[in-house]
Formats: sequence, structure tokens, C-alpha cells
Amino acid sequence: MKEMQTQPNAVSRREFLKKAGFASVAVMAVSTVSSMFSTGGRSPLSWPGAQEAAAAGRDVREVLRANFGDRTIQPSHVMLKTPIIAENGAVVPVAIDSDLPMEAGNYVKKIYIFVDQNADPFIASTDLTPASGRAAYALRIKMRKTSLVRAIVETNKGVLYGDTKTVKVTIGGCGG
Amino acid sequence: MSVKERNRPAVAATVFGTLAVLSMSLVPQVAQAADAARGRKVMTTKSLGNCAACHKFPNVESPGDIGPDLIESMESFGPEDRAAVRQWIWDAREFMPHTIMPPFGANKILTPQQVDDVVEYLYSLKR
Amino acid sequence: MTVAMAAVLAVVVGSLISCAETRASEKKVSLTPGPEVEELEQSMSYEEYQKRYKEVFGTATEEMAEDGNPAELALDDGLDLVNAVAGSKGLSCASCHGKDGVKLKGIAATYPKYDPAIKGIATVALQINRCREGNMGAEPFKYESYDQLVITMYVKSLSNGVPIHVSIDGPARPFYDKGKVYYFKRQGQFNFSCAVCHVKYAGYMARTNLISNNKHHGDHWPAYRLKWGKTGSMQRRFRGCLKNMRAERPAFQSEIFRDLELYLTSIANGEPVQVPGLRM
Amino acid sequence: MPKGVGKIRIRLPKHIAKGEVIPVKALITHPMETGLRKNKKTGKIIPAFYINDVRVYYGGELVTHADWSIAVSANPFMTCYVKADKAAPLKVVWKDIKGSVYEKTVQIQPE
Repeated sequence: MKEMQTQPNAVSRREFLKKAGFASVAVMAVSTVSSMFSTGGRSPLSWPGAQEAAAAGRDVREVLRANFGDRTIQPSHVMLKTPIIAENGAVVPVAIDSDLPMEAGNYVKKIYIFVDQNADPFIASTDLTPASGRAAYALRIKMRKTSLVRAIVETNKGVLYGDTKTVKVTIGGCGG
Repeated sequence: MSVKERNRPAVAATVFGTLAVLSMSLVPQVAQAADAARGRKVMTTKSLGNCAACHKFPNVESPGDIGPDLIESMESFGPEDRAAVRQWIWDAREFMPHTIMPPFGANKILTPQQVDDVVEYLYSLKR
Repeated sequence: MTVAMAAVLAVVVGSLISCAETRASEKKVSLTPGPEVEELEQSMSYEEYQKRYKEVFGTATEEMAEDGNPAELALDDGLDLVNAVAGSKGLSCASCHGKDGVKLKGIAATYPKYDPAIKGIATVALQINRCREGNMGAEPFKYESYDQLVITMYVKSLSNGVPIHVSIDGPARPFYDKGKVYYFKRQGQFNFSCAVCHVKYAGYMARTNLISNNKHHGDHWPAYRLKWGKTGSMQRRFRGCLKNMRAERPAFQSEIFRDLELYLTSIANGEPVQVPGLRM
Repeated sequence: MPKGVGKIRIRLPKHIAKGEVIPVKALITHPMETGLRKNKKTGKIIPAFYINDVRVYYGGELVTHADWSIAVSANPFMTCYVKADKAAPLKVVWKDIKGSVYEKTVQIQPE
């Protein structure tokens, strides 16, 4: 997160994205990506974790269906950065970045953040414009418990890309 | 009390299960046979034994690493050492004066019944 | 880790063979110089602890502190309070300490310190209230109130970067000793002490909480704590820990808490003041 | 407005080249009460009070618009991006569910 924010020029960003595994995901997309993402360009409901989704509150599957219908989500071009363990579920930093173009007529129009296990899985969405220059957004969010976090981006043409990460929310050791 | 609740519908039992365990420390104790399942509940409940804060034992998410793995610990105890195992939980200072282990019995964090239940669970780890 | 477990197991077995022997070998030893306290070996060096912290949590909290610590936004309110006239004498902090309190630069790095007027230890928070009551004729701030925290935070931030150098000698010594004894004192239903966790078991995990090393406990308060979602003082943190220990909780700025604050701050001697901090 | 609510900090890079895409880091103090928490002393529900709408304007043009739920942390921090192709004011506006509006403007001055 640090390097992509302090050196936001094109070259270092491309390197960053490469480092973050965009290049390799693209190469492997056809062959092995289905083992990493059960989506592989299928409906959002087959994303990892969707089956065991929220016991209480709104079901993430319904939320995803309400937002995206049965459109497919490509597990590429988006990088979601989260801590592996959140020291405190009340403040979990998440950062979404993407190498998708941001030009007039061809840009990311919206970034969504969902947390499966929150009572309401919808956390935030951000509308972007070509003037944003970069399809990226960072936010600090609340997580009720350990859960899958989903970042989904939507282009102006209605194409969806996404990335997921599991964040383990601290189980307090002390206290009653 | 918990016997009564067993006869209630399953939903009610789930709801009141935690309360039942909690209230053990409040109501006068009627001697019961030690129960491993109740012991495990004591060990995983934060407001009771909270053993998982420090000890690893089966099927606990992210246990602490302050104390030893309880399966390994139990290897040192045979069937005849039940009283010693109980004493470790009741007041481990008997064995290690400078231990971090809270004196669960001596300081009334748990009831005698709850300590017995925990011992029962610990011995179930040996099987 | 395995070594530690083996060691504990060894004691388990050993103690069964001879309880009396184990007890004799663990007698209380006095640390010199100072009062008699339980001798505890430090679990790991601060560097090892830092390494473990990074392995467990990564750098997310650090990055958050760099990106924006919410407590920093309140510093301006503290500054305003320093310049604001209050009380019957028509004075502000700035009347004596210069505009924006400039003359207080570096001072907080020497606090808590012995104050002959109270024959005890003065913390920055206590000193601000004493000044208000005695010199300004103003109401003291309620401890942990917004105004009290932001003015303390601002005054301490004037010493940011200055190495902490609290005195633990001369008249401060007996109070330092009291704080230290309290730090090592077993208390509460759980029979814990501050030290048993933060010295002997620092760097170990209590579920997914990493028990912190005490080297930096004294250098960043008041701090924004993620768990609270707001700013609080070191003494609020003391009370939180004591509650978890199911022990008695002394009042804010009580004598024993000021002595304890001196003891903990002295451990951070040489480390730069960094107020407000951001902690989990 | 409660004490300490609505204090804002916006951070831009120190040096900005013309046409560079820059991060805009914005922090605002706000309790972001969910309406699900209880006051521990009184047992009463603390009413919901959170920011649900954030807009970023650059030279008067809306470049980013965010919808927030109760699950955005207290004292919200966000980073968004803007292509700094002109010297113009950048304004961030937060609105909460009680209708309070908080805003701050900084100048983007490419070198």
C-alpha cells in the first residue's frame, strides 16, 4: 500500500501490479485459475465462501444478486489488499487497486466492497470517473468477525472484475 | 437446572445453554457426575475458564501459546493422577509458585463442579 | 516455543515427583537496586518481539498511523485550549508558557517527575489541572474528557522527537520503587501482574492477541486506540488491563497510577516522545 | 455538533507533476455509530449516526462519489485518486444521516 501511494507514477505502479501477481494471474487464467477462484468467470454466487455465507443478517448471496444479477465476475485486474489478521475488527484497512484503463469511454465506473459475515455485507461503493485517473480506493472498515472480503469493480461497459481476501479478526484473549 | 432444560425444545436449550453454564456459579451446587462436554464448554467460554487463551486443545480456533498443548500435558498423567490434574486447575501455585496460570478453584473463578468437568474433559483427551 | 513447552512439562513432571523441591528453587529474589519483586526472565528481546509482531500482524497499523491518525486532528483543539483564557485570574496557559505553549517544548519528556509541592509524582495531566486550579483559578478538567485529553496530547506533542529522560533517582526513587512493586504485584481473581504478561510472556499469543513488550508502553500516550475508536490515556489502558485481571481499579491520577506511569515511562527512557500514538 | 466531530485532514503529495495521478487521503472525525450498539451503563441503544455520502470535486467537477454504510470505521479514512491535470481546488464533502455537511477544500497546484 505504501509504495503504491507514495509513488503513484505509471512505471512503479505497473511494477507493483506485476509484483502483486497480476501478470501471473493473466497467464494462468485459462488453466489453473479455477483452482484459486471457483468463479473462473461464473456467477458471483459461486465465489469462494458464498455457500457458507452469513448465518445472521442479510445473506451475501442475495446482496450480490441484487447488485450484479447473474453477470460473471472475472478474477483478474483487481488487487484487494487487506491485513491477514486484523488487530481489531472495528478498524480494518482495505485497499483496492486495479490496472484497468481510466479513459473517456473506457473506465471503471464503480468499486464495491463486501464483507460476507457482516450483518449487512454491503460496506461501501464508490463511483469513479475518467478524471479519477486510477481505479483505486482505500477505506477502513468494520468487520464483525473473520470473513471473506470481496472487492468488485464494474466498468462503464458493465464488465465485472473482482478479488477476494480472507481477514482473520482477532479473537480476544483476555477479559470476560 | 440444566437437567430440566434438556427436556425443553431444542431452540430453548440453545438459548439458555450459556445461561445455564453461567448460572452454575450462582446457584447452590448439587453434586453431579463430571461431564466432559460441560468441561469443554467451560474451557472455551471466555467468561469462564477461557483455557484457549493460553492452551492448545482440539478443535479450538487460534488457541494461545502461553501454556503447553494440553494433549501433550496429559501424556504425563495416568489414571491415578486425577487429583494432581485437578490441583493444577484448582491452584497451580502448588506446583509452580510463579505460574501465570490463574488459580481457578482457589480464587473462585470456577465452581468445584466446573473444575471436575474440566478434569473430565482433559482425561477424555487421552482416549 | 517447543523449548518453553518442554520446560513447562519438565516442571509438571518434576513437581509431581517433589513439590517441595520445586518451591525451594523458585524463591523470590530481589532485583538490585530496588524493592523486592518477583524475578521474571524477559521472554524475548524487543527486537525479537518486533519481528514476531510483523510476522503476525504485518505493517497495517503502522501504515494506518502514517496515513492518518484520527487523534492528530484533535491537536488543534488542544492548541486552542492552551491559548484560551480561563478562570478567575484572566490567564491562559500561554500567559506563562508563551504563545501556543512554545516554552513547554521538550518539557513533557521529563514527565512524570517528582514535584516537591505535592511530595509525589506529577504527570502532565495532573500538572495541567494543578496549574488551572492554582495559577489560573480555573476548573480542573475531568480526566478522560475530550478537553483534558486534547490539551494533554497537545502539550506532550510539543516534545515529540525528544528522547524521554524521566528521573528515577533522588526524591523520585521511592515512588519509582512503589510503581515497580505495583507492576510486579500479583493481583485480582486471576492472580496476574502487569509484569508476568508484559515481561515473562511478552511476544506470546493469547488467542490472536499478541502480548506486547513493555519497552514502548510509555512513549505515546494519550493515543488513539482502535478498540476504543477514540483517544484515551495510558491510565485508561491500565484500568482496562486491571479489569481483565479482575483486579481493583485505582482512580485516574491516583497516587499509585502516577507511580506506575513513572515506572513504565522510565522503561522508555531514551526513546523519543511520539504523541499521539495509534494502537490496537 | 458534538465535540471533536467533523474535524478534517486532507493530504496531497508535496510535489505534484502536471497530469500525474495523485492519491487524495482524507480523514474526518465522526463516531460512525451503527445504531446497533448499546450504552453499557444505561443499556439503551445508541442511535445510528454515520456518514453515508462522500463527494470529491476537482475544479467544480464531481470526480468521485462514495456511498458508505454503517460498516465504515469510526473517524473514517479514505484514499481516492485524481488526475492532476490542472491547477484547481479540490473539495471533499461528507454528509451524515442527520443532515450535517462537512467539507474542506485544498488547492491542487501541479508544478
